[in-house]
Amino acid sequence: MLQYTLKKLLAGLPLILGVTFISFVLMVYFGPDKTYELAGKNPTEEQIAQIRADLGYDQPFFKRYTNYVIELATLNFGHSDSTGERVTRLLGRTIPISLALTLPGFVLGNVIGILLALLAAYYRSTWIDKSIMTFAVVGMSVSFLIIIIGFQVMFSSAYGLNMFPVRGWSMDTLGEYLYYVTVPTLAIVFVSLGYNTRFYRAVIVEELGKDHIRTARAYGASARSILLKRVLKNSMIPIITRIMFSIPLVVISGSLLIESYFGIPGVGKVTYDAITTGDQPVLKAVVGATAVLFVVVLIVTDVLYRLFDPRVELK
Amino acid sequence: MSAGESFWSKAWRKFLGDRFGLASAGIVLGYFVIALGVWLDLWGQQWSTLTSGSNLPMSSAHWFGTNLSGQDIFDRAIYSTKTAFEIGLSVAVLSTILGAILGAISGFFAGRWSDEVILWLMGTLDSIPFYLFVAAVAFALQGHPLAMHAAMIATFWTTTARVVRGEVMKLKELEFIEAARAIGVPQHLIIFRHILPNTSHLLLVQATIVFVSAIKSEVILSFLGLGVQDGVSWGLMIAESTQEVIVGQFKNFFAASGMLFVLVMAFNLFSDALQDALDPKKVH
Amino acid sequence: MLKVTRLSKHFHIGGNLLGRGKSTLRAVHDVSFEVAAGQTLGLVGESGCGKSTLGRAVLRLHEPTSGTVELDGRPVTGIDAKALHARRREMQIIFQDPYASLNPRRTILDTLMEPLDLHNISAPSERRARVEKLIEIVGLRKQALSRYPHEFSGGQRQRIGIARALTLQPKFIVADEAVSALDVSVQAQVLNLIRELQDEFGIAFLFISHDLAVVQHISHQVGVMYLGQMVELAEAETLFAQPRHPYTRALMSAVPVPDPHTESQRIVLSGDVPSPLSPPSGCPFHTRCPDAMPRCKEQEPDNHNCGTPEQAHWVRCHLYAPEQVGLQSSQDAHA
Amino acid sequence: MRNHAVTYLATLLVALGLVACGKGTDQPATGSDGSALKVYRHSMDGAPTNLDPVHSATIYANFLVLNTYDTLYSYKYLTRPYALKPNLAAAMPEVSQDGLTYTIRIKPGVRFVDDSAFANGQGRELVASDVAYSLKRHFDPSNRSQGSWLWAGRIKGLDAWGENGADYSQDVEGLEVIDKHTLAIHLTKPYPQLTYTLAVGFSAVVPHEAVTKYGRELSIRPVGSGPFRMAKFDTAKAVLEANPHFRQEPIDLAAEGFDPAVHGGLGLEAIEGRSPPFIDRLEIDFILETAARWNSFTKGNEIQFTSVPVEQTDTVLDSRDPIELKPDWTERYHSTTGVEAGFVFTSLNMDKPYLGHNDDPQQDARNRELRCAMRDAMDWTARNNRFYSGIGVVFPGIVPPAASDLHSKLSQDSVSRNLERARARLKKAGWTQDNLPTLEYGFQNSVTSRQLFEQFRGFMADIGYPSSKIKPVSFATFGDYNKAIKTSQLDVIPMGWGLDYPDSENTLQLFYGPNHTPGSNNSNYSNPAFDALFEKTAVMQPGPEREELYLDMSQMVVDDCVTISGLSRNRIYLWHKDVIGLPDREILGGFWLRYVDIKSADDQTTPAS
Amino acid sequence: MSEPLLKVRDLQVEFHTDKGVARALDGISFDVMPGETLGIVGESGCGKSVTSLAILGLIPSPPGRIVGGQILFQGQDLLSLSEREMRKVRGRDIAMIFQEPMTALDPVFTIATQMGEVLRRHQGLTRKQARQSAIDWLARVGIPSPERRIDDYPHQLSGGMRQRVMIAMALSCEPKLIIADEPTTALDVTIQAQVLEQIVKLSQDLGTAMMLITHDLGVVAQTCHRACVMYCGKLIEQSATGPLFAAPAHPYTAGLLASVPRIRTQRLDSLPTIAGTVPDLLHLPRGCRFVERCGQAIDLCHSAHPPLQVDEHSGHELACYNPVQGEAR
Repeated sequence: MLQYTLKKLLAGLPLILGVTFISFVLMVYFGPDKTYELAGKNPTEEQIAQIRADLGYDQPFFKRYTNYVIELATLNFGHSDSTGERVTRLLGRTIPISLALTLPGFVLGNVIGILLALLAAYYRSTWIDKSIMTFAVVGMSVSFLIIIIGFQVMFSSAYGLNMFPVRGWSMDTLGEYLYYVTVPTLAIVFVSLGYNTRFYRAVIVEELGKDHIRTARAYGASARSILLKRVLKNSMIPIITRIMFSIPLVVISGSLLIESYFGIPGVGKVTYDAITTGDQPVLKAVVGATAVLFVVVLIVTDVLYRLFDPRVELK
Repeated sequence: MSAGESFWSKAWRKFLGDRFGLASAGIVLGYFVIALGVWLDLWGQQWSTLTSGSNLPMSSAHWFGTNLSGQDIFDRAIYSTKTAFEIGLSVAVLSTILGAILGAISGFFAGRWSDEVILWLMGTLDSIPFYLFVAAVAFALQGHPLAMHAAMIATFWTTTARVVRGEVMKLKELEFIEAARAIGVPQHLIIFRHILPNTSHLLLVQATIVFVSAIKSEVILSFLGLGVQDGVSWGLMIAESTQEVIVGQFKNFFAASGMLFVLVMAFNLFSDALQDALDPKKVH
Repeated sequence: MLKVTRLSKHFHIGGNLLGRGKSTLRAVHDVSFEVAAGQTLGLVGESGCGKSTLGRAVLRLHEPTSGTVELDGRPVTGIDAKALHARRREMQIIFQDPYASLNPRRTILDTLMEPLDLHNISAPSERRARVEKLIEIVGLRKQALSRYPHEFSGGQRQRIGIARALTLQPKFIVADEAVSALDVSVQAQVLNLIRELQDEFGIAFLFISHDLAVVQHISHQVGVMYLGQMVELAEAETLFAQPRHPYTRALMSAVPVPDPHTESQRIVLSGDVPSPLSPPSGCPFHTRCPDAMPRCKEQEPDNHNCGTPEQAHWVRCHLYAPEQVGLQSSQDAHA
Repeated sequence: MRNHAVTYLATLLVALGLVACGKGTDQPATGSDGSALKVYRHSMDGAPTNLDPVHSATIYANFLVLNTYDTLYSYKYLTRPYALKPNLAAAMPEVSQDGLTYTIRIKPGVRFVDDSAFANGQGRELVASDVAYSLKRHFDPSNRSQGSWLWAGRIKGLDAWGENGADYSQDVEGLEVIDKHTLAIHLTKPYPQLTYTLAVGFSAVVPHEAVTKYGRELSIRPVGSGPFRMAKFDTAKAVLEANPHFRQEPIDLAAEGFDPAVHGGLGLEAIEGRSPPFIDRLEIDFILETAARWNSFTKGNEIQFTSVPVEQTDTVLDSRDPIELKPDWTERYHSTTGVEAGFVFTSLNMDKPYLGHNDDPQQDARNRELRCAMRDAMDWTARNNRFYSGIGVVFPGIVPPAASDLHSKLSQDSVSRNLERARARLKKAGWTQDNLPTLEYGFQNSVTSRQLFEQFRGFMADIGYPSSKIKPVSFATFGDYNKAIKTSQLDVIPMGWGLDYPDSENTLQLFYGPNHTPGSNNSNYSNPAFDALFEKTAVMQPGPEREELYLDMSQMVVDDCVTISGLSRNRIYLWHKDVIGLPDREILGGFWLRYVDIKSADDQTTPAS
Repeated sequence: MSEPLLKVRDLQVEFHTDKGVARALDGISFDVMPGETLGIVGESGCGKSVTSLAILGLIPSPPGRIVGGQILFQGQDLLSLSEREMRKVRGRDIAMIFQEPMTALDPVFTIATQMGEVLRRHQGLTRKQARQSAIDWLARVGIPSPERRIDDYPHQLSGGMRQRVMIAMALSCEPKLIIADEPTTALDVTIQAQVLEQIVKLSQDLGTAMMLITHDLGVVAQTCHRACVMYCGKLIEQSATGPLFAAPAHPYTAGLLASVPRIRTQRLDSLPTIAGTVPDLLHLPRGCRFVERCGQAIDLCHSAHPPLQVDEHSGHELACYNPVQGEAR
């Protein structure tokens, strides 16, 4: 197992290098120039040169990329150019927030999606199926942005139910956490449910058509055991794939909009700020972390495949 | 058995039998005509003009009223249709072409170095969170009007390529490909004449999906300030309206989100109908 | 006309970038045979025995690992891509799956014209006439040309597949399970068609099938394959009358006969075909062979001719090794 | 199957419902002694990034820096126009006759907050050398100070100290520590604005122990001697707690400028004679979206302060001139308005030969006509109504009202729309739709700046400037926008300027030739006459004589149509009735927060839950 | 003679397709006697598999639907049972063996799980008992070292082994009827021989009746007591195997039998064939469905489909107006 993991990690190196390289070229090398933001109101040429040197802008491309790889290998990204906070501390502070923010919606969105998909697939072509799928298409057609704005007005403003906070974040107590996480969670669930339901329905319908399902029915298995035991376990590969590969994106991309709109200090917001202010140390760390996370996801996914499908071998 | 009924005519016949599909195609077409009109300078040209009154109610002169700056909301919404189609079409077409070609090459040479390189590229692009990537491209191209398009093409092609790759790997094992090799058809012709046309139904469906993703992403990117550079779009209108809805001014919000929703919904239904009509399992 | 000498095709499975951890699959191993013009060599064997790979290796659709193929006295192996392209005219293939062997997005005309266009055969204006004639030869009407494959039944598609193989007027055709997917009534039609065409055009056929009866019906010579090796090769009549290899005998006895009164002496083989990835040592058949001897486990048998020098009957079995022949004949007496 | 799925779904919905009911934040926080903590929840429309005084360039940063650190001088709470008062300093500085030496005495016994940076975890006394140290930090190149320009070339030996390796053990001639509580600043030339600079966040006093301990992370953990200490800080929120050791300085309301006619009814009398800080905790939410800020404020149980969004002006106001709130709003909330100490203006880049200075006198004249025509096309009224609630103060020239009333002596002509004159100017100078130059209008991407652009382009369209010839160039970051400005790439440059101190010099320097880009003279205006006057006034003490010269300089900029100026934004602030204070973010930002109090729990109505 | 175990009467099944309604089964009637092996032969699309699925109520719906007829199993009409009651019949009373051993077993569960589930459900065994029983059955179908193999997943077994597992599973609840749908078609000929032998032997040992559905006349000839021949959703000839193969009365049966290539001592110049192709179920000819391909059709054949009745000459149940006379071959 250890050997396998090491092998996989090694195999993940090209991916990490690819992600970091492309990101480096785009975000760092061609990315925003922070010099003039740091320069103050009335800078001199010398000061500007000094800042550029401090930020490392004056070094040649290859040197900068090499430095990046070294930073990645040593997990030492230095300090944020904007806030001066140590980057590792920054990530350590913000990633848990993003996880706590997106996880409930992510889990619920998938679980409810699977349940609805099971219902729809089992009652294929009936009104149950049709209403679920209509709901799914509507869900898919509403922009995330509209949902967020709408939910905020509905749940959090004096014009609506006014039950939840407009914005903000706290995880000090469970009550506070639930208070702050509910509206974002509802938005995440709503926006992902349509896509999830459709995807899972397609998977399950396909699975229901398999020969071995017919065999199971021919030997008297009940609909429940077929759906919840056989179909579900057999559908695990696409389900795992979908879930696992969306994790890195959910943590960073998915929470970006929610975090900026609800004023939640998570990693998505930090990253977005880093992009829009050219905070390269943070960017480099986030991109590196994402790439590593992807490789980890690849490995975990493999292991999960093995867990659910005996035909898969870990090589 | 009607003589000479091709895959496409058969799909067309099936599509004509799909009421939802037809209705949605009609709506999409309607939008397209609106967009075309903007292109041809027939309407929607006053989107930026400052009229006399700000925040006017709906009237015959301003069908959706005016916004705070005194611009005609209807004209802005109409003009945004063009913006949406420009983005949707260019991203859908180019990312599909790119995805088809690279996916086909990758699938055809599965396991060889060219496949490895393309897979690596796909994996890499997929591993960079979408909004970060778009933001990064937008910055790298420094405010270039097509930065967003380029970024979306660069990210959306991978899905198409994966679909095509899978299909090509299946197709290339089929005997008609071997037959083509047996009669001496050169490799590039096998890929582009024999294999790719057989993925065209997938490409078409994929293109519609990308179209929808593109216009939906535009909204969010414009909201984040990474989207449309000059001109107006539903995303920009919604971004503007976030500050207006709190005072109960919903004209801008409803005009933009309503038009966006109807188009996306119609396109989704259209895409579904297309998928059904083109499903080879049902056509064969 | 076709001469195949010591042909092998090995696949390399798995392994990492550095080539470590690879395993070799010997799909075809050391196979030699000849087919004369207008003659058919039938190739039988169970799935995975390498018969299809052999057919494709002969056509160089799979690049052979070693060995040579000569057609009409000129080599097919060891020539460059350009030369091979030219020689493709002379050798063609008919496939098993009538649903997969025609490009669903192209009309029959497109499919049949393509080889002519590609090899620039006859004036473009005459090509259509040529294709029309061809489609009639295989028993379809020329209206069929404007249609798409999905509008035809399996048997009709197989006829189209045959027409495609014939467009280039090849000297040699590999028919890979050409009738296996067809219903019995249609199968007979197609088999008859192939025989007619062979008589008319003098084409050499390599006819691959798992069905002994079909092979017997169409072949002049028959080869039996097991785990990538040709275990027996003889004139069809000889082989069916006097099967020598224990595997051939078992195979023949296993075929169900549509006659309830035939009480055949079944030789039911035990066990499964071993994986070609890890074939048994010695004779690959020894694990299932009713006549296995101790040496079969250790020593790979050679080809032995049990027929006459003119009418060879090759058997790859220790039973027919010169030192065993005495024993062998006594066994025959018992049978 | 069906039943089960329904059960599962029902369970999930119930779970969601529980989540919905599970909020538990309504109980007021309590202190260790069980009494209710006094918490004030402030809001801001932007977030500070860096709290190290050498980087405290933004108003947002100053909100936190001025409340966690101390400066030598500060502004009086209620006196307007702004007037300085001693803060850390025991008195106003003693200035030598030649204006070159400032002697400053520091209050004894002032302590830094307790922090593990100090030897025994207890804050030590703040002394004169700390002030010198803090100013030196600006000239240490490794700190990349954003405020050093305030003192660059002004204090003897300080620039050289930085250039020679910034060795903190070396003394600087200009920063003479006379004794523990006395500092003398020796200038190279008179600098009448020096005292002002000792009130800005840049001059906040930092203990070297904290710098040693936290290094660059000083930016997120301020260690100062201010009324509050930092408890929590991220991109969304800062939480400050009262500094228990803050020096006792009872409030003398009269000295702070209390005027019952103006400030009555706000409850400020309650703080008379007490020593700040009065609240236990200060929470500041950084809410960039006006909609969210407004929702949060009107909910009642979240933030207690907001500025009124432009979109809400009509909801809140009964009349714009004078500014009067609707009765139901005055009933619910306290309010005030504040004219910013700064202004917005749109500069034209004089570096561009097709728009600005040109060696060919004829072209130079044509360009001037073009610029003046553009200025004439600007509809300040429409702009004010659309973006500034119609309550912004439009003024001619480049000196905002907060700095001086100079503008009242200038003609309103330059801020009055005159389309006919504009068209005539273009015609006279031979500008046609075809030969008008294509101008790049830059802005940092945001909804508002885009709308500003569209309006600007609309104004220009009214004088026949083709819309296709005014191109938006948006920048996603302030840094990139600034870079484009500082490298002179743009033609039309919309800008805002916040005064560092209420002195006209602070905006006049924006047009001083030697300050051309990358300096602060973004329009790259170069006029020898202006420059000569600027150099002359720079060393003059305030007075009518200097004011006269300032007027001449302003007139020059107006006459040359260098910039389309100007408007000082006027914001309406609302705050909950239980908050005692008078908000002011216009200068420096946040200096008033130490005076905020909350009515004690007994006289408070329970907030709606 | 005892009562038939299974009586199928006038069974009709329709499939709804894009192009119209296809009548996959059009009034099929036949009996299966206890302990008997009945063969059902026909070419692809003739409806033989639909018949087997209809008996167990497994027709995929939509698009398929049983529109008429009765399926009497031990006197009870299976079509009238509820889904819950039908589940008890499946596997316990009637078990099925499918064609594709590669896909008919669930790839993600072990043999033990899959067999155990059936045994526990129908036999009420405990987990442990079920496992032991499964091992016993695996041994009986000739799987070497069953106590090891039982924990294998299907993909770890060869095709032949998987089909044996399928057989073991079918037999394990000792059903009264086994429906084997092309059980050996996907197997190699040497394996086919093994498996076929096993099925026949075990079903005889247990006295289980069997419906063997196949397109392979050879298989029928060697294993079945009686055989039904189907063509385009109709049953056209039925008889004991011996007479049927010796003297097929329906021209289709005769043609089919003749066109099967068989190992002969002398190679024929050409095989006898049946002209034309099987008609599309959506475009069936009026009258007898075989009429367009039949060499000896008379006028009557074009107007009505002949009823299935006992033919005087051959003694077969036959649906033909102009049967083949005399001895075939």
